[in-house]
Amino acid sequence: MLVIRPLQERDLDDLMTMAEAAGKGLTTLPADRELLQRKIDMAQASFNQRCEPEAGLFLFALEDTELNQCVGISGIQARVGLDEVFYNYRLSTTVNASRELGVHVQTPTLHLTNDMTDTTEICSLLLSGSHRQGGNGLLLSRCRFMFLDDFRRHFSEKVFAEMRGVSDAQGQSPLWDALGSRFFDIEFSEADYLTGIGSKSFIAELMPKYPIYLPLLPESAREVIGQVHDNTAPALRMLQAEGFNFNGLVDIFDGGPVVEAFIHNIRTVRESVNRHVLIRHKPLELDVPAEERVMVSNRSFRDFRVTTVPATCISPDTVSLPPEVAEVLEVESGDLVRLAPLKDGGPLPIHTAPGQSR
Amino acid sequence: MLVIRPLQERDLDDLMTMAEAAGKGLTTLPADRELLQRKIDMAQASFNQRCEPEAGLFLFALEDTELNQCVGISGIQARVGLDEVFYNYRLSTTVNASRELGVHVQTPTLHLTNDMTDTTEICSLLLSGSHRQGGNGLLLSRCRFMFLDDFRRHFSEKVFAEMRGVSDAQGQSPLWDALGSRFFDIEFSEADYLTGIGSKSFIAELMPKYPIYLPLLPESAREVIGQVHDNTAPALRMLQAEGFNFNGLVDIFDGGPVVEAFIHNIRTVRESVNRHVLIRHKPLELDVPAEERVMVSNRSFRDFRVTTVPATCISPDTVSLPPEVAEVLEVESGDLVRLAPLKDGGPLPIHTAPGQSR
Amino acid sequence: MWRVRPVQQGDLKDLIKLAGDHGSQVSSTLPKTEEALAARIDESVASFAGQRSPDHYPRFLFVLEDLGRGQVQGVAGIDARAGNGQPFYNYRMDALIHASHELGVSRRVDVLYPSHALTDRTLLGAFAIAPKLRGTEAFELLSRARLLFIARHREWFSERMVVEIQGIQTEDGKVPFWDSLGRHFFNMDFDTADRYSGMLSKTFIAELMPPNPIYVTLLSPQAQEALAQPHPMTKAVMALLQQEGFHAGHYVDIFDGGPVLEARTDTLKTLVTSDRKRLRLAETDGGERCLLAASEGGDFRCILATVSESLNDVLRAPPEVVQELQCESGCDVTVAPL
Amino acid sequence: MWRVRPVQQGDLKDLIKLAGDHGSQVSSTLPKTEEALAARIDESVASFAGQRSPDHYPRFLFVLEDLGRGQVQGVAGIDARAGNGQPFYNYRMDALIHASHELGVSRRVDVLYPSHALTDRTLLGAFAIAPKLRGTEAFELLSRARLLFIARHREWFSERMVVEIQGIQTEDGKVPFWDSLGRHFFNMDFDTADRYSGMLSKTFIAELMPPNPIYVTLLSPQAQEALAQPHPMTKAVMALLQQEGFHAGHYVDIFDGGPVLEARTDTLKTLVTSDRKRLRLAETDGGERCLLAASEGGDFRCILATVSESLNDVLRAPPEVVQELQCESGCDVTVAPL
Repeated sequence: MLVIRPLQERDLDDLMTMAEAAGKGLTTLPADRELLQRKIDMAQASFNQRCEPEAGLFLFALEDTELNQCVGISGIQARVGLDEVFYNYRLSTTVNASRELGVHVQTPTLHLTNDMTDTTEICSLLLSGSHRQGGNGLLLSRCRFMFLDDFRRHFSEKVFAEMRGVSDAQGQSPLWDALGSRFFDIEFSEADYLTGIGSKSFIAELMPKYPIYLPLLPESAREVIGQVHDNTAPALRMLQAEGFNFNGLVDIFDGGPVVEAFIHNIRTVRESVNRHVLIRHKPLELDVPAEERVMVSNRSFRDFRVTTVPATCISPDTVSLPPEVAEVLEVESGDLVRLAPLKDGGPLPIHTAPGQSR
Repeated sequence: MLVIRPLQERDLDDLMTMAEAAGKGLTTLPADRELLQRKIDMAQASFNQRCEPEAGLFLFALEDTELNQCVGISGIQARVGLDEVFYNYRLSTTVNASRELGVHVQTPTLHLTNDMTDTTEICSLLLSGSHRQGGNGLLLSRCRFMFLDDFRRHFSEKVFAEMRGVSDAQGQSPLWDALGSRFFDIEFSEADYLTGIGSKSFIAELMPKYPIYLPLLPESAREVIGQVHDNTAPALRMLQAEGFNFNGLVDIFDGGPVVEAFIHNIRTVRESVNRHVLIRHKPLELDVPAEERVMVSNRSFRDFRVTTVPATCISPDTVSLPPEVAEVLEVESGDLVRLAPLKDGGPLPIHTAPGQSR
Repeated sequence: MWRVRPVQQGDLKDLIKLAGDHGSQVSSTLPKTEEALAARIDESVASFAGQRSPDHYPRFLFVLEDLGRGQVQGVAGIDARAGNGQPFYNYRMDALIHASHELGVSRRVDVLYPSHALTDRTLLGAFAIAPKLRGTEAFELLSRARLLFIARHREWFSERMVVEIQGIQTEDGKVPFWDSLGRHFFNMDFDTADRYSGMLSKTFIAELMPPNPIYVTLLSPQAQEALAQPHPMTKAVMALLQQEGFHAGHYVDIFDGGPVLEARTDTLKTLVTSDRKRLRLAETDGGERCLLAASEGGDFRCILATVSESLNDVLRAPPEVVQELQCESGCDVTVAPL
Repeated sequence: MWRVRPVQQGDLKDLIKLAGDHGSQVSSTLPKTEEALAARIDESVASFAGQRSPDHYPRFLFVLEDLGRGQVQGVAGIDARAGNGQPFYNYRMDALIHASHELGVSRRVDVLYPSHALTDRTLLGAFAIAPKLRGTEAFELLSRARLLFIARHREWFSERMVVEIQGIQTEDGKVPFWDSLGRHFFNMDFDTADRYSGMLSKTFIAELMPPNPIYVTLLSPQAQEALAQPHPMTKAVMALLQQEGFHAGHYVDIFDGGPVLEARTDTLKTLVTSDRKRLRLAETDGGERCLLAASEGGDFRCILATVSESLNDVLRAPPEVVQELQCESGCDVTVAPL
């Protein structure tokens, strides 16, 4: 069985293996043992509320209970920009018009902003190559929205994700080459690495503070602004299906888009319902296609757990769970669990009565 | 029966009556006969596609068929900022931090932007005092989203609405007094009037172009930024329920919020379905409470019409309409019409099969 | 024989020829169309006559006249106040320091700021001369006669003066600075912008120029090279102005990036070395080669002459000089050494 | 008898007293804590000894010593390069013109731009003197001795000089300019910011000051009034500096909005009127009251004396003057009239 649970001490080796296999480009999880250990410590402190709510870093592990191994990770950073300064460019429009001449020019412009300061970020998604099927990526990503909604007071109204921008096979970023490198004399790969180990705000201090008029940049740089790396396109589509939108914020180095959503607008949040657990000993075929499965969360903050069950388990008031599922979720009969479809256009409606939307 | 239809020549008198009754504060519809006539002409040109698609101003009348009178109006401006320059302030965050001193200061800042340039605006909502009940306001507002979705190629992906900001009983705006008036020596009411007759961009030329740091403004001005006038609060709540969000843009004069939504995220769009018309001569009680009614649109561009019918008219594949309703909608049996709930949490689901979301 | 005098309506034809002669290769701030030129002449005539309204600062045009052939061979102008009551835009070149304490890195970043700080200074401009006269005494006469006019009407002009020097243009007429910057915002080629600039009020510049500072490093290499560089053909003009005491400061033209020269009016060589004298008719032999100016306003005249000084602020000049100046013995003149 | 000489470690106690004496009423750029003062003295001693590294520009402190009582009664400083290798921040006051062609309206809008344009100019500062000495000869000696030091080491200093004049502070210690502007961004009161500014590297200013221009009209009326105004208690200092040729330009202090005075080093009165002479021991009666400076670097001395000039660049002085200067007959001195 595959289950989501808080990242733990014993996941370090598995995490290191995954980070090494992922290679460059995953700036939030570099293959650096000390750094990964620090992340695990922060995650533990966050789930156990031993740190300020704003400092929380909630990292979830996807555990394969048969292999007894962590095969994926995803995260929520409760607030960004409180320790360091968090920068983005905002792709904006400057209009200059002369009625006398009948000229009206729209100039796309990048403005440096700190607008995501104090906002919740979803981050650090990584899934082991061996498990990239059967909706595991969706589970890893969407479980976070159930957590966000159940514990809203710890998070901002709006959440965002930074998507990796365009770089070529050699790791060169067209935007960095045209813009960042003019102000800071290092290669993109190095800037990217420095970002990963937490030095991004230092570099940002050296970046231009006045607006950048895009017509002054070469076509190669202009066309990647707000575009994702090919490898990141599926993740972007998934977030878009959840209701995340590109609102003009991009990464200051590679121009990758920031996508945003208000928690109450997120599809998983909108389409989820609560049911009481009914433990059923009658055998059940758990192994149904992803299309027919729903996510079940135990709604626990300290020991948040999510797995998937066939949609057929759901009744108007209850959800029937086999004992082994109840055990990994750490729930008993009568507990209230939360359900949401795993896939877009998955089993719907699980709302039962007109008017009941939550 | 109340029906939505394109604004027409013969509505001028009714419009003038409504504008006069509304008084000040409705800047998009001042009680100026010539201006109203021009708006009707523009609306006619837009529906009949006699103008550039970007120049389209789609104005809808709410007609009381018994009184044979226009009792409300609402509109869509296909694109703003193409003739004149369209300004907003963006409420943004400036972060200054010194590690040496352990100081981290977030300064809310207004940045002048043209970011709504080329975006679709919903505007001009006005409902006669006599008809402010039974969901007529909802019909007048929400009918626009059915139009937007059915004719998306004429509009931008994102749409927005400017909400009236705070002013006191004397028509004084705290933000104007603290900011605008420092740069342009007129009263808010005059600025507001100039805005209504289309001189807003001239005034904007005189407004400060550099960012405004909010701590430099008095408390009275700071606290109204992004806030609506009491009279506008219900309209704001309605749009929020539709999925419109405040993303930081405000009016440069009174600080009223701009709320935005991507068309595909709008609730009316998400929750609407198409059905084939079945004309049914069996008598039907049309006069049910708003909660039990759904909107029906004829999906016509040139002669867009919407009215409401009881949810009970809907079957899995068809919608049954009495002949008089079919007549005002100008539809016949077999025509495809669009349905959407009138009220939040109204009759749902009208989706019938799992997986059918559109 | 050369004489500099205020422009007159009758000079239009000669001016058109002059303006056309140079074409885009040596653009000057002189308008290029007949209509605009005629308007500019009217403006100058009114200015010399003191008929300008308070909203409109005087704009003077002087012509270099070949007395023998009765033909105008050059033109030069003064705007009493740069911008003529509206903002006068330039870019101010400045540098920012981008520093990171933690990374121990500090970097100089060159920036162009939109500026109208030079508004209301006195502006020399509209200079054009027949190519064969470049570098001759007549060239110097045309350029410096304006300064003698200023010396004789000092109170009409500002404390500080500016001159815009034409920037780099390639053989094929391209303006690298414009192509890399202005073109994107004005949505027109250099010649069109240049034409509008001579023709229309400058409001369109305020409306269309980028409102925020420009990072020099983002301009094309050609534009960066051209920044603050004068067109090679302006060498003679530049040299003369530098001798006068003009120097390149922090400002450049927003169209072609050419340098804007600045000076304090009262420290200009011509103003410092010029003297007010009384002209006395006398046969002289030898003496010093000078610029000699007489009369006020629309009657102003300036010529080249060889004169000798005597005591008591008297200048002795032969009859032909007095005649060329259209004055009489005993009249008040301003003299400056060549 | 008064003498100005480089500060020494032994002066710390007197300096603390001096810094404390004035409190916030007459804040100067002199640090206020013992630790910071001691460090500043070390810096000065190293600077006079020429031991500063290339990254650290020299910062000199001079003291005014009462020779009779062996007590320090004043202090004054020179930073060879304002900012000491880091950006030196001020606000530049400028005006924008907001104009609408269609509405026929044009309006002047005053703006403060963050600027580090004054970086690397030579900065006079850290001036503090016992209140009873204000307006006396000793006051003038302390202020101008620095300029004679510059005259004797001209190559160590810049072309241009600046002095920050303390801005307006109310009776109860409030600083209206700070309260209306800086406080919001630095999140601390004026005294704290002032203390940091004397103690720490100025990096925090770059990190915390608002990055964008400030509209003057949005400041409190009190702050607008205080803008570019000197504290009443700085009158004597201002007057002396203005006599030297310093004038208020476009810059103000980012903390209290006080004016920044500017001058070209070589046009300062003390530099222009000073002469290098040879000192000759001689009984004199009468003569002229002068500033007299001798020696280089850490041995520099400056006193007030009545001396008489003779031909051949020789200055005749009585033995007590030679003794006060700690030099010998025949030594090279710089003299400037009082």
